[in-house]
Amino acid sequence: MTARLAANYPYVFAVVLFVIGVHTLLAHANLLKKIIGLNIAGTAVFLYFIAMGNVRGRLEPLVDPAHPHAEFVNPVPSALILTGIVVAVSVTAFALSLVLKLYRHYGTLDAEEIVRLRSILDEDH
Amino acid sequence: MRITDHFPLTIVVGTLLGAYLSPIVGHVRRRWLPPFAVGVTLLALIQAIQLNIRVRDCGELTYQLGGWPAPWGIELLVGPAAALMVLVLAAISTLIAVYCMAYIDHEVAPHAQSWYYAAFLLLLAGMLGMAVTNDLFNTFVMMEITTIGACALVAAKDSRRAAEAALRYLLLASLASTLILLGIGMIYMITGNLNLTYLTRELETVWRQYPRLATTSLGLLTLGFALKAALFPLHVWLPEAHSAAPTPSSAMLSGLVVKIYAFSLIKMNYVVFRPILGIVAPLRELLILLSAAAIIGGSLFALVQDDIKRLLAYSTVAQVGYIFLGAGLGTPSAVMAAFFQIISHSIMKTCLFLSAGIIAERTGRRKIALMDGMGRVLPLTSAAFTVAALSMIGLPLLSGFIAKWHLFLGGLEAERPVFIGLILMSGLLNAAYYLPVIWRFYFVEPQVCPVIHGDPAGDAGALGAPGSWPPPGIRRRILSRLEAPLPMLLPVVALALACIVLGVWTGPTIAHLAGVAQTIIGGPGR
Amino acid sequence: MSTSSGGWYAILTVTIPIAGAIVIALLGEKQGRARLAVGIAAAVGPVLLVVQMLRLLGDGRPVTITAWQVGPILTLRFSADRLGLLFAAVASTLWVATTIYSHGYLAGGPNVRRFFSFLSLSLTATMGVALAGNLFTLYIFYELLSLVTYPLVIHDQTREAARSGRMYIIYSLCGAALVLLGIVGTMALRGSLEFRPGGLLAGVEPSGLVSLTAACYIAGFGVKAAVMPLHGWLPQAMVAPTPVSALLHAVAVVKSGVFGILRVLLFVFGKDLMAEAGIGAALSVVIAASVLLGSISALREDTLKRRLAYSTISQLGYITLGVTMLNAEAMAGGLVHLVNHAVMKIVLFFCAGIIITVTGRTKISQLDGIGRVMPRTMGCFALAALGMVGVPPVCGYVSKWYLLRGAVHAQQWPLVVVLVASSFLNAAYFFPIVIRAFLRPYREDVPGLEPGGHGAGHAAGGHGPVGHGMHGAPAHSPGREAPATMLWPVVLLALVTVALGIWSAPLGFIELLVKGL
Amino acid sequence: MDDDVILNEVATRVVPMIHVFGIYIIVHGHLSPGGGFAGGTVIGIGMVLFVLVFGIRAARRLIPEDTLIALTTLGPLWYAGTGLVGMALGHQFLANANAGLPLGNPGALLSGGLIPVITLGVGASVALTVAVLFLVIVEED
Repeated sequence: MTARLAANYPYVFAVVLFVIGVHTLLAHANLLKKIIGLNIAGTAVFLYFIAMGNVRGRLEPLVDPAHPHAEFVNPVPSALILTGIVVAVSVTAFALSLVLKLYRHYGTLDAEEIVRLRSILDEDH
Repeated sequence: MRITDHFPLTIVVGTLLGAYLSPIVGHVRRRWLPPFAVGVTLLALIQAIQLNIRVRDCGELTYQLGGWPAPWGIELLVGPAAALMVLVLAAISTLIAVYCMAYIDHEVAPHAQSWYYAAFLLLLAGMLGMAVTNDLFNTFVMMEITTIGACALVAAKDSRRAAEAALRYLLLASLASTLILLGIGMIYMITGNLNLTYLTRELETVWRQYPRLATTSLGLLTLGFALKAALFPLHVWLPEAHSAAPTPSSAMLSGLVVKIYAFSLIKMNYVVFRPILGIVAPLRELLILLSAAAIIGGSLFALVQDDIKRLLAYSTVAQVGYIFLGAGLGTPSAVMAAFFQIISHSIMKTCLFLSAGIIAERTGRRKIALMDGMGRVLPLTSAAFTVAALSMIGLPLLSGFIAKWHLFLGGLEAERPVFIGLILMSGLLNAAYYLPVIWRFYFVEPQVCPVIHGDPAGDAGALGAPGSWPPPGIRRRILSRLEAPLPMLLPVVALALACIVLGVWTGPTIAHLAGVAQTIIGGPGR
Repeated sequence: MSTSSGGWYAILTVTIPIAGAIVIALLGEKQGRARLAVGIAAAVGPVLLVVQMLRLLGDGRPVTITAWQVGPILTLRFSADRLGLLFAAVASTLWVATTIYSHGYLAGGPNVRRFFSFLSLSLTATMGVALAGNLFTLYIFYELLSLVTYPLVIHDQTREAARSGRMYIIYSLCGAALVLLGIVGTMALRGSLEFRPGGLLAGVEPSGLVSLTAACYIAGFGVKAAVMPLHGWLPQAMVAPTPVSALLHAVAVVKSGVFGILRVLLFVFGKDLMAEAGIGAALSVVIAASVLLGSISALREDTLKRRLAYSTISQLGYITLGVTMLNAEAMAGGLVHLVNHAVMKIVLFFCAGIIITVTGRTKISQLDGIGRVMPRTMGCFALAALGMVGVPPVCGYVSKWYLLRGAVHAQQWPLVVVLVASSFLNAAYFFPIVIRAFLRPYREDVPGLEPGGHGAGHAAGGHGPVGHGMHGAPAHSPGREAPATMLWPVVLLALVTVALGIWSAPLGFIELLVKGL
Repeated sequence: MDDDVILNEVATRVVPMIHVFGIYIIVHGHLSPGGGFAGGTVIGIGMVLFVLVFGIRAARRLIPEDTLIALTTLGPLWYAGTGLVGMALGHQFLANANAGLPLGNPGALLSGGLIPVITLGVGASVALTVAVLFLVIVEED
């Protein structure tokens, strides 16, 4: 069991990271930390993909005329993750802009504080 | 290749281009934006109709991007189900775009409008892409486009409520995306394929080696899609997002976005992961239980709302439960009911949101307690709202009833009559929160004569802003006799009529959906 | 079942009132005469068509048509058989009278246009229920009936009316939902929704599902038919204007509930299955209780319209009892009572309406000597009351006689006791009114008579249109009868009750009907 | 921030280098490691750094809003336009080899038919999207 875990250490890391990320996203009240958590979770998945594509002892996926039948690592997950990263960047940027907007409205990044402030503001209306 | 051969692609790419072009169009002349958006959606609609005809006549259509054959290249596949979904998406969003022509100034600031339309079309493109793609990773990308577009549509309204709702929506939807991506990774790991057809084929043999990975993958995908489609305990983001957004966005979100995720979930569960359908029965059982909770819980929450848009949002939570219930039961009639509900609820909910929007725009009222006498002030709008609401309740000869009826039959086929009682109860709960609104419309005298929303531009109300369409001369003549600008009234009335037509003349739809259900679950259609 | 040439009559019967409603809605609020003309035309049209369909049926040409195919199983089918035509004939004929009466009753009030539009639509719904050829059609019109009668119930738009209306709609929707559940049960048992003489489910083994389905139907239709534990809405709904109470709560709504029960019992379950599954026996216990309890509740009620409402609850039981006894005589008695009760009860309600309109009095304790002031009205009332009790020659005795004979024939002694006891109870709650009205001296100074403000604490009173200044005269000047549009329908219908007692025309028809089952 | 000498000096030297590196990655996208996404992000980050250091006004002076919007749109249009070439040649969208264009030899950057062309579009749109997203955040007021 331990040996298998050690052999698959990237996956173990990915899972641990994922859990950390999701926990940060869900448990922290600070909006910035939530976004960071989201990114950690995302990165964990990226790590998972990259680890999946890697095959120990194989070459990088470049066609080299010198070795026409060389065995490569799987390049597809890396390519996918590039897209994933771009997506994550966009989402993060968007989320940050919203956080900024909220900060300007409420003067805090604390989600619970925002809910409290909002209920007060709503009563005023 | 003829141009029509490219339609599975161009319907997505064209809309995407429209999204990217709209900032430019808006920059050149803001007045051109609304008709431009309508044009783009209309183009998508035409292609969707053509696709449906093609699929009906020639069966499934495939399209290989770049000409790379299937397991390597990205493949688009338009089967009966996808064609139908595309049609619903294009048709409803065309109507919403038409509605926007007159409405947009009311809730979206002028400088944000070009971005609003960009997000609108981006969202549509993402959903269309999700419907037609036959590639798992491509589904993810399109889903992310959808998510960002949807959140942008919520955030477009410059209010703190909208920003907060959008952020919460974005965070949870992204979490869902991450889960889905993880699921994609797992299934790719064991099958080595991203093309859904090949993936399914591979899974047939390989799942025995990795049963846990396969089921975990499906579980993650289901959880992710359920979170995005707001299945009951995961719905927390929905009411606020759907009610704080500008009305056309609410209609788009409640009417379409939720559906495309539900559609994807059905596709994943029944088509892609069909080989392991047997061993994930507990998952489906959970889905059924949660949808039952959604049907009742959503309605109960809706009962206590005092804001009409929040009421409609909670009602969506309940109605989405029907889709999942149908999907979970998994008999031919139940799956058919799920699809019928996708169509029917898109129409009903869009109609409800848009008419609530007219009421808000004309009278400035959103609280249900202030809806007194609306039937006199805005007769057509109220009538449309009433038709759609009655359809929600499930009165016969309206589309909502047909969905419920087939769900009943599905419950019988699955031999789980308890859900029949559940749906009936939900119908009564629907009545309990929709009928008081209708009652206020027609049987309570307006306490204070509602003020028609004044706009500096004059008699055309909010439409009268200098940059709107069509030109003022014609507009004034037509509109002086109408309760609301024609572009707003037209979609609402059309949707209400669609509710009736779909409820009265169901033969062709049912026949088509029977075929769809058959392709989905592989069983004999009814 | 194929489409027959007469099928269009059925469709027209259902659509003519819709057209009438639209025309009425398009007419102005002030165009009272035109409205009356259209309203009468929309009610007379169905009467003529029903007569025509009866003739076709007499010639042995059944009237049935598939109007529209909604979906694979869901068809909109009309079929005019004897049972449906019986109900259609009664309802449409009484509708004509009600339309005329309402015109007088509501003259000058607010929202009259809305009232007449929905009155006409209610006729559509009732005709639809009567002529429905399958369960789906029956369900549609049954549900429609709740919706279109709702505006009539809350016509006055008072807080009281709103509350009663809410209660009415909740009961109705729950009832309709139960019916739908029954339909789904039928689907599970047979996979078809078409009515068949002898029973759609004939041949199905009695099982829990059969009983459950039957229970759903009976409870679902029983809500409208105000079977005793489900009757809560009926006395409340007496807040509606009197013509509504009369028509809807003596004829259309409650009778369509009863009709639904009959239709389902006879054409879905069939006599054999009813007997085998013990549906009839179980039902007759409930109904017998309903008959007695309704009468007892009526005894304790002081408000006239509410007493009539409880009387309805009790009398409707007869009809269902007749069918549950499962023999020809009792069945004929029950079906005749469908006709007789409708005519008698509408006379009673119309009289109550006249009393409210002219004097503003809603309570029985206020009716001292009213018969001396309004002899014609109270004469009619007395006549109908006698009929209710079962005194010949007014028509009520015919149905009771047949029912009793059926009960004796079936050796159902408890039911015989119930029938007899109920007749005594009828007498006990109707005769005091008549006695009060004719034998006590008229009292001028009865409290609670302010026009429009009377009976504030009572749902039953609602408020009559007295306040609307019907003919400009002080509302309760003694010695005044109601205006002709109100009085004549009453007198005419009262004469009909006697005529039906002397020459019971429907009886022959009903015997044919029963033979056909 | 405008008066921070160290930041200004470093940025003046680093930003061009970042951009050049980004372009380098982009043009290597198809036949050697690199690509539009990665390179575009690098360029975008360079722009973000520029805005962070020199402020938004300087950025606006350099690229007016109109131009930025036009450019942002240009990337996808470029991509789609390239895709249409395949269609125009009677094949699928984005068709390259099937439409008779060369697939390319490893290392020879210009031998790849439409692929380098497309990569440019990807790079441009990614770079500008990153920049625009950042500007949207910073500009909110």
